[in-house]
Amino acid sequence: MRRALVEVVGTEPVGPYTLLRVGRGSLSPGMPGQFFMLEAPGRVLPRPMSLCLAPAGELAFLIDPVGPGTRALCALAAGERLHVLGPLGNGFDLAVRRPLLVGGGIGVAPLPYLSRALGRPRALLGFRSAHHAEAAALVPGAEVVLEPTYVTALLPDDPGDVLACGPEPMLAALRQRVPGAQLAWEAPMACGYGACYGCVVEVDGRLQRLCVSGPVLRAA
Amino acid sequence: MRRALVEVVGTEPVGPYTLLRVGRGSLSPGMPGQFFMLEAPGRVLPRPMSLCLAPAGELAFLIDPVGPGTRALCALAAGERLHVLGPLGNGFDLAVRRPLLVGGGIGVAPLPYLSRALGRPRALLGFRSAHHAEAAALVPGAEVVLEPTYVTALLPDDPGDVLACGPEPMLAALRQRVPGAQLAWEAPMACGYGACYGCVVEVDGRLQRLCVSGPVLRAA
Amino acid sequence: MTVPLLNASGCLDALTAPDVARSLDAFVTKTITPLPRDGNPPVRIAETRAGMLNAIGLQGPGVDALVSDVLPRLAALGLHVWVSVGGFSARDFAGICERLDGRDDVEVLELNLSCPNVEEAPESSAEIVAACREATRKPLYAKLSPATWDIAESARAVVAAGADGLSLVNTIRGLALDPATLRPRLARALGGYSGPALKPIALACVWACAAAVEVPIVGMGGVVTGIDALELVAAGASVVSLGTVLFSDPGAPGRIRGELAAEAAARGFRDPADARAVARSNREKAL
Amino acid sequence: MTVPLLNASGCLDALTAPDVARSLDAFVTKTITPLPRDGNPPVRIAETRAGMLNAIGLQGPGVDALVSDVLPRLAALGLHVWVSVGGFSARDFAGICERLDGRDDVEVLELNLSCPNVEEAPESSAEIVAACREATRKPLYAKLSPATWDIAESARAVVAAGADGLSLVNTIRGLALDPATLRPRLARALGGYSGPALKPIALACVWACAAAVEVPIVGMGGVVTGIDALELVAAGASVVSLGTVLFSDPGAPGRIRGELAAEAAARGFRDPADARAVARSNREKAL
Ligand SMILES: Cc1cc2nc3c(=O)[nH]c(=O)nc-3n(C[C@H](O)[C@H](O)[C@H](O)COP(=O)(O)OP(=O)(O)OC[C@H]3O[C@@H](n4cnc5c(N)ncnc54)[C@H](O)[C@@H]3O)c2cc1C
Ligand SMILES: Cc1cc2nc3c(=O)[nH]c(=O)nc-3n(C[C@H](O)[C@H](O)[C@H](O)COP(=O)(O)OP(=O)(O)OC[C@H]3O[C@@H](n4cnc5c(N)ncnc54)[C@H](O)[C@@H]3O)c2cc1C
Ligand SMILES: Cc1cc2nc3c(=O)[nH]c(=O)nc-3n(C[C@H](O)[C@H](O)[C@H](O)COP(=O)(O)O)c2cc1C
Ligand SMILES: Cc1cc2nc3c(=O)[nH]c(=O)nc-3n(C[C@H](O)[C@H](O)[C@H](O)COP(=O)(O)O)c2cc1C
Ligand code: FES
Ligand code: FES
Repeated sequence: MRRALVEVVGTEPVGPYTLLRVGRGSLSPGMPGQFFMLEAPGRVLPRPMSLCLAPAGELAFLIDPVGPGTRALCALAAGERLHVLGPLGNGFDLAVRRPLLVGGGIGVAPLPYLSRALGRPRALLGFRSAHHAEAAALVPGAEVVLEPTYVTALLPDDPGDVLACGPEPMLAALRQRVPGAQLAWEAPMACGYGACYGCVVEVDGRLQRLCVSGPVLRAA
Repeated sequence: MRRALVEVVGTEPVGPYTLLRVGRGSLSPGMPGQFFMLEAPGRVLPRPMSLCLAPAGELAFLIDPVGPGTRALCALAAGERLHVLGPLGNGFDLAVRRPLLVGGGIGVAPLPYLSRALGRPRALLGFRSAHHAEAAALVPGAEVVLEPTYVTALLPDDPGDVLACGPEPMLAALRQRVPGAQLAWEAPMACGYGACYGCVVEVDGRLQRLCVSGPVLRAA
Repeated sequence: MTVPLLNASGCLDALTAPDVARSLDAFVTKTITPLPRDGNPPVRIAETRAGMLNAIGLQGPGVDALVSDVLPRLAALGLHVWVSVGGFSARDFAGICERLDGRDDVEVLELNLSCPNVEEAPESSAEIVAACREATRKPLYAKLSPATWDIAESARAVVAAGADGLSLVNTIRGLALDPATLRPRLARALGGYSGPALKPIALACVWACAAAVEVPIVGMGGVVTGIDALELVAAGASVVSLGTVLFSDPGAPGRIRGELAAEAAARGFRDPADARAVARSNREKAL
Repeated sequence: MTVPLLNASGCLDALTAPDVARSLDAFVTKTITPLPRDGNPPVRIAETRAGMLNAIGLQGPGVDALVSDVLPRLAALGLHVWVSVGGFSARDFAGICERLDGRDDVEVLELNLSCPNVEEAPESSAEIVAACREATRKPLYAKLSPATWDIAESARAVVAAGADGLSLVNTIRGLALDPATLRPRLARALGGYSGPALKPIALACVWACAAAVEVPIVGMGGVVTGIDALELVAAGASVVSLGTVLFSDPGAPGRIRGELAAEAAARGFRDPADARAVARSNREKAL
């Protein structure tokens, strides 16, 4: 875990999302599924963001502008600077034999980097609209479904090693159907490094800090 | 008293000060010595500023960047917008026969507009440095002294009708020497229109609201 | 039925800003004391990052001048008038209430039990309310401080003593130092903290009191927008007061009334006041 | 002699962030309770305009695991350890103090008399301090809530009961609603309000207590920069704790230590601690 003041290289719209590219500074990109805490201009707390892509010398984040913090991040302009802390948490276990990536909505964010690390495996992505689905272009060869169809409908009977990120109902469904699946969860986070106990989720019947035990957890 | 959302026309450095020019909108420039409450970006309370100049269709304020509010105002760029309330308070009484303007430091601010209203009378201005004294160029024909000389040293024995604005020690000295002088005072203000009782000063032995009774008061 | 908007006591003078006062549903006077008061020496106000401090110290003309001079002028402006009542003993409070009891030009008496800038009365809030209840049949609103461990308990006590409503909240004590000199920015050092920073505290107080007592609540603390006002209603307020926001925007009453209606409509309420139902159902869920 | 920097209790886990803990002059544990606690259900945190709310609810392993597991690991990290002690009765508090009394790996016991997120002990703060004073000879710091009308009075009471120092302040209760749904953002609705918005309140509490009692004060509440820390010292604190700022900047201890030294020097102090003299002379002027 390191913290650096990095410079915005640029932002690009990707459907309704924004790809925020920052200089890497002294930061390591870490493992797919790990995340960074990004200083959100004008806000008290930083915001957790999965690494989406790691271009040479850069870190790139795909951000859904859902509230004040994410909107401030999407509004950053090239040349502005922000503090970034990371990489944090436990990413995906890449020692898998038959990887299948599954993503829903902004849950696509960690998959581009993951796909590259795993040699571009099969990927199933679900989106709310064609506009949102523009983000699928970041994941090589992704198959896309739009609501009202859910991505779980595409899931083969023997899905192999599922690595997934998406909205809670999607992850809950996958947890039922695919024991052993690696699921990247979300929770509101204040610190991202175990300091605040704000991000707890129930794991094995106990409230555990997602930023320490996750964000990637195994479906039991 | 009116409040309008006006657009910044431009800013110009004047020595260490900034001349902030805004579109006039529906606002009247009022009388010399009256003031406006200017929204200071990012701050909770607006800041009181004397009208410095009233170019056609504009209002112009001379601002000394002494703290967070004035610095935010000086940092405004053309095209940005801010709320302005005014004109407020009681300005100078212009029914004077032998006007003599006296100003010190940023107290020069209301004098350019006053000078024009009175037909460019004699003006004595004191400043801390030659850099600060660049603001004297805004007052036609002003005579300038620099510290350690004080402007009161230039005061003729029979000064006539003194109209002054400047730091408290200067106003206190003038109050002693020139009974009947019109002095524009300052006090921290939250509202500028009599609502908060924050801006009281002692007038005739009682605490009175400067924004209602002043800012221009007669030396007794 | 909708959400009336008032000014917070001490945050508007109807005589210097009659149009602003008229844009409210009722005008609340600055807290009046038995005798005239000069208040505290200046400097009396200081801005902080998300709020402000004040130590005005109840400057005012005293109840005699209120009755002889101020109330007639307020009536002439056509305002509905609430008088904020202050003092330094239960007798002070009750004396003012008695004095105003018979007057048609006063609708409600708000008891300022919580000014952080003057010495406290020796009696408890409930004792003061009880004394005032004896002195008048006018509606009595008890204005409480957020600086208490269990505000619901205070609310129960003043309601039991006869308060018809609550005004929540007054400012809480704060200090600001000049960063250059490290000296207090206010002459009296401590002042009352108001503005946006107070909003979460005010919401918590309204929420806790609305669960504890059945009387109407005037909510205030950091309201700047219509959403802020709607949140106070959703926490349990029936009336919303505007304080610090009036200093930066004397047009706030009209603006916030419009925003409140629009934001309520956007959330499917016929009337902003209907958001109070949300308060009740939320409380049941959270408790 | 200079100004030691600690973490505020509950705002750092030395076991997940040992380097951050080592950058402090001492490490304060999260408040420990007699038995293990899961704390409150999520959502437990929410940001506000100039602060945040938390309703963690004292999640922790209980005193047995603290002693058997946590303290040895903290000692292995080479940390000076303060243990924050909690409970639901004076007996709870005193039991933990007794348990830790003989241990060399604990330097100070901070009594959390002011957690806004759990039920209160039936005894008064002074009674709890007195019970703990019986149970241990270790230095006892009483951590007080700003949610009280007269914190100087509380300070006098806990010092009279045997507290060696004060920790000021804990969070104050707040509520945040989701602007879209008007539902509370925290599962338990109310939470403790911390961060920059708390700073003026914390400064006022430190100021008032420093005038009332002679014991050292650990100041905290909204510190983000070295100037904030210096202001707490100028209000009367001897030690400064960092809470919410650690969430956005785990490098805050080093940064703030540097800023504190530079800002103190810029104001002509040989040592940041010398700013306490300003506190005393300011108080004399203001009173
Ligand atoms: C490990 C991790 C990785 C993440 N990666 C990404 C990413 O790559 N791209 C991205 O756009 N977002 C990501 N998020 C979610 C992102 O952090 C939140 O959307 C953001 O913090 C919201 O901040 P805000 O101020 O914009 O909105 P807020 O006002 O904080 O919240 C707006 C809405 O979002 C909900 N919300 C807030 N935080 C979260 C959260 N953490 N999880 C679920 N709902 C939340 C709120 O309840 C509210 O309805 C990630 C979250 C975690 C925990
Ligand atoms: C009627 C009136 C007219 C004014 N006209 C002008 C003008 O034309 N140009 C201009 O630059 N300034 C003017 N001022 C002063 C200006 O309003 C203050 O400098 C400003 O409010 C300071 O805000 P800040 O946030 O920058 O600094 P703050 O942090 O508020 O204060 C910085 C320093 O200035 C002191 N200070 C703050 N407010 C005042 C005040 N009102 N009077 C004296 N000292 C103060 C503080 O004690 C502190 O030392 C006027 C003030 C009044 C009352
Ligand atoms: C300058 C000022 C003066 C105040 N005077 C009084 C007063 O006389 N009586 C009173 O009950 N409250 C007084 N208050 C408190 C307000 O009525 C209100 O309770 C508080 O400011 C919170 O609301 P706000 O955050 O919207 O300002 C005053 C507040 C301010 C800022
Ligand atoms: C997430 C969180 C958890 C906290 N937990 C505790 C705790 O367990 N015990 C305690 O005494 N204070 C606790 N506090 C209060 C802090 O120690 C501190 O008093 C308060 O946050 C004010 O400081 P700050 O504004 O710098 O955060 C907690 C604060 C936060 C934000
Ligand atoms: S985000 Fe703070 S402990 Fe996980
Ligand atoms: S500035 Fe508010 S009364 Fe004068």
